[in-house]
Amino acid sequence: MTITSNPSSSTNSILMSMSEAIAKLTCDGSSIVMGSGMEQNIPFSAGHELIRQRRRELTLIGPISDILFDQLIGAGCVKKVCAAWVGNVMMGSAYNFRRSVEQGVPNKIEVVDYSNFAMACALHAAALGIPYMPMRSLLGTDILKNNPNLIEIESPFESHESQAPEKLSAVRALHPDLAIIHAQRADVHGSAHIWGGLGVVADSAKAAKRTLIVADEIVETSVIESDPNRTVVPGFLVDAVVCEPYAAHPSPSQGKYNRDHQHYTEYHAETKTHDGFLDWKKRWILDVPDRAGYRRLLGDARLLDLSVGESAYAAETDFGY
Amino acid sequence: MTITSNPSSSTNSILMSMSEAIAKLTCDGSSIVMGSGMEQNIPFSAGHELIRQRRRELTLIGPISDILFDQLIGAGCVKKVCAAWVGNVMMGSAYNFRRSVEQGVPNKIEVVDYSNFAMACALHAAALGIPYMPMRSLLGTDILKNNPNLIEIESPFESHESQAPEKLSAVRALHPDLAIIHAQRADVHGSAHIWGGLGVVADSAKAAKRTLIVADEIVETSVIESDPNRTVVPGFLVDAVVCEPYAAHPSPSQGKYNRDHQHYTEYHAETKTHDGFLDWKKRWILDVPDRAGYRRLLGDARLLDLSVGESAYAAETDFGY
Amino acid sequence: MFLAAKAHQSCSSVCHKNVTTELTTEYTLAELMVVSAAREIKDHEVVYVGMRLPLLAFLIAKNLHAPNAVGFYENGLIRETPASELLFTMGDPPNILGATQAGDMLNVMGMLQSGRVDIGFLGAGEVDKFGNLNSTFVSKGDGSSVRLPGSGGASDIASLAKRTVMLVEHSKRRLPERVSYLTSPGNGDGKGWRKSVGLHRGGPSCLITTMGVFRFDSDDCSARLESIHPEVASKQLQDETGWQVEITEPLQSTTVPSQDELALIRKIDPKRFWTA
Amino acid sequence: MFLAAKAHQSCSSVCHKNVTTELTTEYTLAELMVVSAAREIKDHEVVYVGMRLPLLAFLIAKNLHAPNAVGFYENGLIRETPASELLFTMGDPPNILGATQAGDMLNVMGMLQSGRVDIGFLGAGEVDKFGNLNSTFVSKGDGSSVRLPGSGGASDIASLAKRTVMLVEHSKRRLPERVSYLTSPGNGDGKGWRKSVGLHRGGPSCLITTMGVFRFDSDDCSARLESIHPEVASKQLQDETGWQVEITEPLQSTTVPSQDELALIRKIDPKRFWTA
Repeated sequence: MTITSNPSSSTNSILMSMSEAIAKLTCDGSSIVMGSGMEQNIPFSAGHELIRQRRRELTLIGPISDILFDQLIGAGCVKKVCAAWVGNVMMGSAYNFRRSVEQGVPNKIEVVDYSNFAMACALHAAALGIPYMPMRSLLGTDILKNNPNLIEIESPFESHESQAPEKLSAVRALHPDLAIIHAQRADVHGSAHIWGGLGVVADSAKAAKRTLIVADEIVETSVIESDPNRTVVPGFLVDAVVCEPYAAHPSPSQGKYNRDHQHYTEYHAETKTHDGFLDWKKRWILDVPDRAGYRRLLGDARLLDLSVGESAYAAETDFGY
Repeated sequence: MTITSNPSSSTNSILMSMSEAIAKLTCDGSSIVMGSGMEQNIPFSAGHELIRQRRRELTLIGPISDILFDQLIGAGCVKKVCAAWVGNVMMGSAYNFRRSVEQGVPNKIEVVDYSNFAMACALHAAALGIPYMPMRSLLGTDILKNNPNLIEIESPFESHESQAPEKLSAVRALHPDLAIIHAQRADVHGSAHIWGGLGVVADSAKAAKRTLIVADEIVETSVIESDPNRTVVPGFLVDAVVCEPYAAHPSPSQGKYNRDHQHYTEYHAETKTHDGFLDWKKRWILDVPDRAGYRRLLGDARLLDLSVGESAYAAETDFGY
Repeated sequence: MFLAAKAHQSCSSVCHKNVTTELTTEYTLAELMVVSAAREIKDHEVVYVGMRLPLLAFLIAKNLHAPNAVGFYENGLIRETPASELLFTMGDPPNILGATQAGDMLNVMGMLQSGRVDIGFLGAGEVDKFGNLNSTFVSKGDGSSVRLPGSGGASDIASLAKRTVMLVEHSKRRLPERVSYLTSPGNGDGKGWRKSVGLHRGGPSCLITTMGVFRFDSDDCSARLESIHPEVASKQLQDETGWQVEITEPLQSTTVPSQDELALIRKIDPKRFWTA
Repeated sequence: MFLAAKAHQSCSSVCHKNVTTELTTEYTLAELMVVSAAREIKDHEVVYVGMRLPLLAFLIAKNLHAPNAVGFYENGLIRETPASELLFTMGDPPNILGATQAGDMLNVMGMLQSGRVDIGFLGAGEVDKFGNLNSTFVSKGDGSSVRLPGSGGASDIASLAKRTVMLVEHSKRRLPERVSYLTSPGNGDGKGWRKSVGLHRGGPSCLITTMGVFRFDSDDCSARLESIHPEVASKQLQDETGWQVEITEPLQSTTVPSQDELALIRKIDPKRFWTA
């Protein structure tokens, strides 16, 4: 016996354009967690729109960040970075980040250093609604000494091995204003299927006050509901959905498009100077109106080259009864 | 370019019978987490083998436990229960549990009361290798007052809202000797695909010193690796794999068989007295040698009735590149 | 969370006439409780559903007046659409099929703790006048005690949801002045107690019994009778309550189930497993 | 974890002859480092792989001498079979396809913290004689400083793995007596330091540079030179090291790559992205 069809699926769409979403969900001074999927599914198109809309004084949050943070820093959008690693995941250093810290070009940013795990725990604590997470990492390091959100504590329970109080580290919960998350597919309410390494994606959506989903593809709610274990972000947490093919380029989106290694090596070579970065920014960000324009700039041949060469489908899974 | 095929997949099978697995992985006094999938995927066949092998002085651990814990208690296998709820998930009270606590029949057990979330956090802390988890639940309750693994603490970070130290609860990490986990499918190394509500399954495997996977179906490693996001327990954590269709009966295994409501109501009616339970135990546990015998006792008509009536496959997901 | 025992067991043979509509419609006390519980759910709210009667109440609300409510189940399920069949437990296959998200308990419990849950449903062996619940031990008249199944997730929901609704069979034994064991926190011993022990939000909103509906909006955070079920006398209700009942004047008669509500309940639970 | 800069950049033009086999086989210093790193992995070990050269080292070990090693990647991947292609980052599609498990960072980091990881690989801007690493700031000769990318997961691996292996370009600037910023803990200031700060296990096992291999098994927990690479003179190595080098006698010559190892490296990295 079936009682009813989905009463909410056909209404309440929060699908919008990237320019609308960034205008709606960010302002100068926003704190934003991005790149929570690590080297995969980095929301580059959202970062480019932040640059086009000339957002300023942003706090960027993420374990690693790849060159997305470097681009926002070079464009002068950033006041502060809370991260474990800022660079080019393929090539090492990122030059805008170095110029900003070392020379104040285009502006001096504040860097609050975490480790990856400390960042994961800071977002996990916020996702769980507790003020901190205890850890065993970072004891004795200068990271712990220099980051006010990391402290040493003692376990309130006695140790099994010794009677002395057990030393631990603790990281304070981090609540970003906004999480920007790339998904392979989502419905118009924001429920998102993501696959591959999930990094800190789920916790970043729950830690943040608001969430923007950028999806390669919009699907019917029935597709999402056909596989609820694939849902990494449920729609009720989401404030806007943007659909943009190749939104994560040059990072990969498993099963959708591959990593554009060439783009990383070119970025590394072309942004050694600030003027070099300004040229790069003009070409890839300012002179394109949106992700469709960016795809045209990449060109059909390159998009084809990056597309999936050989599909590999997940084994059949039956949710029936 | 493909470098190599899987060099480890065809060797190192840890597949064995349930009687071998229980003999190998348990002894009198073992602490065992079971029922971590909540109302779904309860490893009843493993519990029945514990009863047949006359294990004694067990500590049973789990948020809820359904009638599996009740059966082990009635059979005199149990010294202690650490749980949030012991009963019959459909009918309410479970009589062996009540008889043991209220009358010492067949023996008095110690009950350490948790809430579901406190149990989840105790296993999460152990999975993460930290001595405790901070929580905001259970403050002011008699659960916290009476369970030595729950205490009140103060946050080491000042609150955003006030300058006074923030009161929290804390639950001590719980490290069971063994986790017994039911999976819809696994490979011979123990890597397990599970779908549906996942309860505290993943954390229980990581919290426990050893893990036993009971699978409805053994599949090639390539099936597991075709969908790594479906893997809830990776094989390197697993010490034995047992393949038994209908191992979770009368609880459901999504996509494999349904919940046997009748079995729950009958158990409730037939175990109101200790003698009633002894008859039940003889019929359903002692007089059947193994799960194949149990299936014969259930009979083909009932198995057919419980089997999947209408399949509902998860949407296609491409892991290719 | 789990109702410690089937709250409707004692009312299986009682039927009432629905006199608010033109048609005379009979309904059971269990149906009246389910409908009363369903009406506590507002559209777009996040609901921690729990087990037993609330499983049905959530289906009613989703299908009738709260189509955008989101259901949380502590086994790790989140549903934005209602299950298509009667549920006996939250882990039943019809509740998994078509869920929005299926994951760990920590996912839903974590969001409960972080304040994302608007309303949670609770049952218990005992509820006292401050809405504290006992689902661990209850004392019998002869001095012996009964071991109940335990908290399940009830204590977590009572600690962490923005508000809670309780469903309990109405009897003097079930509604003592103070619970003998505090499993799940209500308002403790009154105003300010929750904050003093470290609970920053929430507390009991409503207690639905087999005789009436209580609301916890008084100055001292105790239960006040908001409505009495049809055909229940005030004296009968007071006699079966372990504390001096305070009444919100004018005392209402509990709104009986509408035809739509009854039709839906009977469509979902045709064999009356929950609503006999 | 991330190597702070490409450790092999300075050795791209250096080639060596493999004199341990009949055939004369040329290899690069990067290949020698990758092979030395791969040999640190024992069969059945759980390996926190990290980024850059170790991505390749793990593939070599899995395919040759450690078929049952398990690879952890901090983006949330666990692999029991090696990826079938060269990886530039751990998040590359060939590393996701065919993984044993793909989940959250907390899953793999949690198991690292609970002591399930046998060996982790680390790179850094600076390594000192006690195996402490700096990947945050380094001072240049002129008083200015260079901002490096940061810890990534290196500090966690250094804190929590049972043992760690470090890969660094050998130069006086890279190998100071003491790091100027302690990003990732080695043995601190010597014996007993780790325990005193609260680190209960682990510590540096091996430092592989472009000139030799150091081992941390001395009484004072400092690096001792175990082997020197072919064609590197002891004096040259000492001149490029920021501390007085202690040698494990008799000093070995680093075992050069075998033909099998070289053949596999070149099959995996035919364009020599990592091994030029």
